[in-house]
Amino acid sequence: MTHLVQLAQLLDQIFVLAKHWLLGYVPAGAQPLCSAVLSVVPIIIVFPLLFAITTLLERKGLGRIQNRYGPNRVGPFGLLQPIADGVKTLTKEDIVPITADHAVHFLAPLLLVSASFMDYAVLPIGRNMVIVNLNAGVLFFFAVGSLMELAVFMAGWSSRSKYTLLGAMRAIAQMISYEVPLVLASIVVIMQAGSLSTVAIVNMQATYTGIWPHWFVFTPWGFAGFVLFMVAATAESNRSPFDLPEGESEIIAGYYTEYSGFKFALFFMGEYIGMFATSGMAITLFLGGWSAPFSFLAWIPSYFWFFAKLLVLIAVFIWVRGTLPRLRMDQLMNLAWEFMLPMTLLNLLTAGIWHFMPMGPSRWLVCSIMVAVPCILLSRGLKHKKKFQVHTYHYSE
Amino acid sequence: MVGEGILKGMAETARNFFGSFVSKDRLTTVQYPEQRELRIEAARDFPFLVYDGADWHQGMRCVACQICEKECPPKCIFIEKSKDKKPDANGKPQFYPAVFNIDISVCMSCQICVEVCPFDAIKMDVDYDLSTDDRFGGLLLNKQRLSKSNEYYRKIHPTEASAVDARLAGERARQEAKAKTAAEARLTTTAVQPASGEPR
Amino acid sequence: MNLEAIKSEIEANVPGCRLELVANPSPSGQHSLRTGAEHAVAVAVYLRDAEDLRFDFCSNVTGIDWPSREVSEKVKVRKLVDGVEQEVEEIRKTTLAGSLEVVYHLFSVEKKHGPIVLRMRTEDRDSGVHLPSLTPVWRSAELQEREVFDLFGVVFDGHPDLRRLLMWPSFTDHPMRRDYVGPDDYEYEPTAHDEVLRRAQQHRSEADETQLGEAEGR
Amino acid sequence: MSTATLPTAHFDLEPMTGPSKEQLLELSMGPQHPSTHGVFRMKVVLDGERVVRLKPVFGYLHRNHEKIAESETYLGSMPYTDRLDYMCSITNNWAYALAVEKLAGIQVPERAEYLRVITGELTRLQNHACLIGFLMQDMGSSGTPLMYAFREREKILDLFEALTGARMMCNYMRFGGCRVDLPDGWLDQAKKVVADFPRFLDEYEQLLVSNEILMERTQDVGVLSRELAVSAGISGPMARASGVDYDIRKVDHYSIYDRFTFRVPLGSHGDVYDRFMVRLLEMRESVSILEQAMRAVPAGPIVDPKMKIRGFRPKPGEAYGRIEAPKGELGFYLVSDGSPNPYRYRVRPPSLINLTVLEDLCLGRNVADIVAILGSIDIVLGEVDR
Repeated sequence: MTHLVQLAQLLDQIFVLAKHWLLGYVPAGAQPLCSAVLSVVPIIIVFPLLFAITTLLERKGLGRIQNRYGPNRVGPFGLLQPIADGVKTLTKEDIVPITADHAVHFLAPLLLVSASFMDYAVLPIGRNMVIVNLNAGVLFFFAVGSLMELAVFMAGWSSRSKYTLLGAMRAIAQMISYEVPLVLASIVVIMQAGSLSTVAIVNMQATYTGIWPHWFVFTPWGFAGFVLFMVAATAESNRSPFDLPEGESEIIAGYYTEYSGFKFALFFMGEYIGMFATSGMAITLFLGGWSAPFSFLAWIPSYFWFFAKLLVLIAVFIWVRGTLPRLRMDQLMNLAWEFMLPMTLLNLLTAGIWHFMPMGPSRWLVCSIMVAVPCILLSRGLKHKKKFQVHTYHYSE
Repeated sequence: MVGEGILKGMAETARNFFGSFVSKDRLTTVQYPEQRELRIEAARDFPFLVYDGADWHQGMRCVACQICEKECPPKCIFIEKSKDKKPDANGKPQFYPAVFNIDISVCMSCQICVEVCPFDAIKMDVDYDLSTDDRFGGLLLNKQRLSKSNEYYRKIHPTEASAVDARLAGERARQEAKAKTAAEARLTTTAVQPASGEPR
Repeated sequence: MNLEAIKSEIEANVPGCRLELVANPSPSGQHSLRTGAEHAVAVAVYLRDAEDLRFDFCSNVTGIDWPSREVSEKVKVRKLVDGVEQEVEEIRKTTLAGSLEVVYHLFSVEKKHGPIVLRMRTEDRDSGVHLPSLTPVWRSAELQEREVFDLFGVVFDGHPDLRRLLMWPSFTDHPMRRDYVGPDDYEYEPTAHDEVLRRAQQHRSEADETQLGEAEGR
Repeated sequence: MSTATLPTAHFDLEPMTGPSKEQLLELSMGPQHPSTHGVFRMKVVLDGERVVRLKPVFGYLHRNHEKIAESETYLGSMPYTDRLDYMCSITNNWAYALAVEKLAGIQVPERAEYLRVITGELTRLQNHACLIGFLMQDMGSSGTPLMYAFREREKILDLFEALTGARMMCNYMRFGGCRVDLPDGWLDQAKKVVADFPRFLDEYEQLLVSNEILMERTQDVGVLSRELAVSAGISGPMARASGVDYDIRKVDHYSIYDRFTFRVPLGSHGDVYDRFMVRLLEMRESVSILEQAMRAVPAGPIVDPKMKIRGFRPKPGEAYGRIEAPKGELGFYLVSDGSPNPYRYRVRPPSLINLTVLEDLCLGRNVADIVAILGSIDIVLGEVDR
């Protein structure tokens, strides 16, 4: 039995141990640098790989949702499709509009990709597996995340096209608006954990009562916070139904209309990497990070749980994309400022009350009501204000 | 409640997602080069010329009357009439097309040539794997490439072909009967020698 | 709907207006009313607004080109032939002036009847091609009159936005006229027809030459 | 009796108030654009994302169909009509055949009328299903409804192929009837497809009708008033969504539509949502017509035996024949001078005329709405530009 436990621990920590073993061969002076490289390189390899797999999963999943096969021509079951896509984008001509601001046009995709990679610095993807355990990890995450807005605007502005300009305008408005509920939704967790460190937040959730974990999502404010966070995250990562900045059918491809070849692929990748990062943050904040969903499953390596949760969230993203039409700009803004913002503020209040109420069912009841009733009232009110309803039709014989 | 319609829609797409794995009715894609749909008898794409017997030149039904050339809406048929005559399947001397070209990159598969042909000489093919990079060699079909046997016609359009065959056989029988009576009449009137050049 | 009755009703209500009833010999029996240009708008407004007519739905607007043509008819003329007056058959040729005709097919959504066919004629096919626009009466004529202007060259006075619809702005001719000859400057799609093929090859060689020239010019 | 009832905002070339010219953005949507349904172009002047002016530009697919038809025989134009509204070739054939039949006074045998109604209503089903799919695609739902529509359309196209030999360019009608008779088993197969169709409609309604995002995107967007719809000659589902009770199947009593009981759904708001819903409801009525028609197909000839395929020369005269095509009133106006070619051949394209009000619907809305409004008008550029 103890052997099994040791084996499980070994498996769980195998990457950490391997890193330390490798560092043992490095002179002491170079160790910090080597340590950083050894932490960063796997991230730079694993997440683009995940991106490749996700593009395939997305196309296959959308295909199945739409009653098609999806890509199945390259390799067995189309598994090599991402490689074919990569080769295609690499070999395509890189077209830069003659009037474009060349330097900015060139820098925008690089900035987007590097910004989205920087997010991973504070994401614990397994037990003891985080690049830097910053005291202000969550703050760092959102600060770096807002660099992506800059990249998007650079792309839209430098292309000197009307469509990209419209796309950039939309992107800026949307991303800044949704940053507010995104941050506010995560503050409830910080209040509860009393720390901005992502590692501390996960450690707090990685304990169990019986078989049940202490994930924040299993509290009323945590659940509301999670849903609000995910909605805002969808908007932040420009995913359907909030994909207005690229709004395919309206403004061609939005801010990256004028990009082609590998720069286009970089944009594509940056978006996905950013989406993984925000999903990873949602997992860290609400879904217990790398901790197992049941105590008896804790023997499975921690990084497995992180990626499993990530894939589930990606699947939900794909599912939503396959179902919903896109919102319009003003509606998107209304949602952010009239629904998301009040709800996140209320949620803050609820979290505070939860903190000061004694343990027990009364706390659950009060907090659930505090979240659910305003949500229903607010949404009813908004729906009523706009008078949306299924019309009735009469017939002429 | 807001979100109800969205959830309904999500349920519907989920149903389709799982349905596509179990129900043939939902996943209808035919994966083309490996799988092919059954040939539909009525299908049509481009015209071909029918010949009887074994030799395409000898058995060609077309008599170069040029009706199809005239009636073709996009004018994709080009015919030159022969100077001499050759015996057709019934042995009757007929003109034949010296040149018969169909430009299938212009043809719009409307089947009007088939409808107007009084000799059942031109019919619609069902062969659709025709893409080529050779504009003239591949898509401008000449007489020889256009000619296909009556057996082939029977294979691709069985119902239609049997009706045509029956009609042609009827005509042939009528013709033979007529020839016979004419010959008999000649016999009775002259009774000198059998009519020369009687076919077959 | 009795066209005669409508005709007299309009003539009674639109002062100074004379309509011509154009018979249609085809089995369709869709006879039409021809109005002069000066009263056209008044007639249209009456057709649209009159209580018993209410032709509020202008379905179809189109033009017809009638080029000037020679009509030859045999006439018997009394003539002095060799000093004797005789009845001689003679072929007399008259030239009918050409014109452009605009046809409106009107229906009534309210009364659910129709069609009534309203026609107008231009004076000739060169300069007198002006007709009043009925777009202010029926909005649906807007694009269709533009199309008639484009393809036939009828100028509709009072049309709010008379531009070419289908051809490009710098195009000068009117392709739907009977005497329109297409320019011989497009790239022929090579075909089976020898004549066309010859022209195609000629065009292609010309194009090659110009391309070559451009390449050398660089 | 004045012309003042006409909306005039449309013709004001200068924006009345608001930002000066320097602050406006002129955007050319099309001819290559993902959601102009072909090579259609709109010159849009934007203030931010608000539309202050919109001018449609036509003609990128112009091939002078009418001129070509005037140089062809009457029959020779039939396959060309397939290419007008290439989504529904059979109704194009039908309208043209109807006009020629009026011109020459040809009677159509009863069986042929039934075949026409069956194929015509099948065409309507697949057109409306796809249109709704395209509309949702324009509003960004990643093609899911479109793919469901295509899945069903495939079944109908298979029927067309089995009957006419082609999936889209059917070339099915002839003057005085239809070209070919039903093959064995076709009717059973068609009955099965039609019986399955309501299930797909239920699915569609589940997916779309009460979706909040869809309602938000489409309700009170692109409102077309009843008066403007009539004045601008809007026809088909678009007019009926504005409450215009005008269905040519009911008004003209053409073919044998009098024999079937069906209802005409009418909208009351005239917005994009109504245009989408009216089409959805119309499909249910079409299914009912199809069920009635397929029960009662009589035996008999499928084409007027007096008609010869060649040498058709109608007497001089003219005729305007129209049908209720899926996109609206599709009319053909023919003038004969007694020769084998029509002297004048005119198509009344519903898609083009429904575009008359595009600017009126889009003014003051924003870019995302343009796409939804254009999608709800239901245009096919083969017909708009001819």
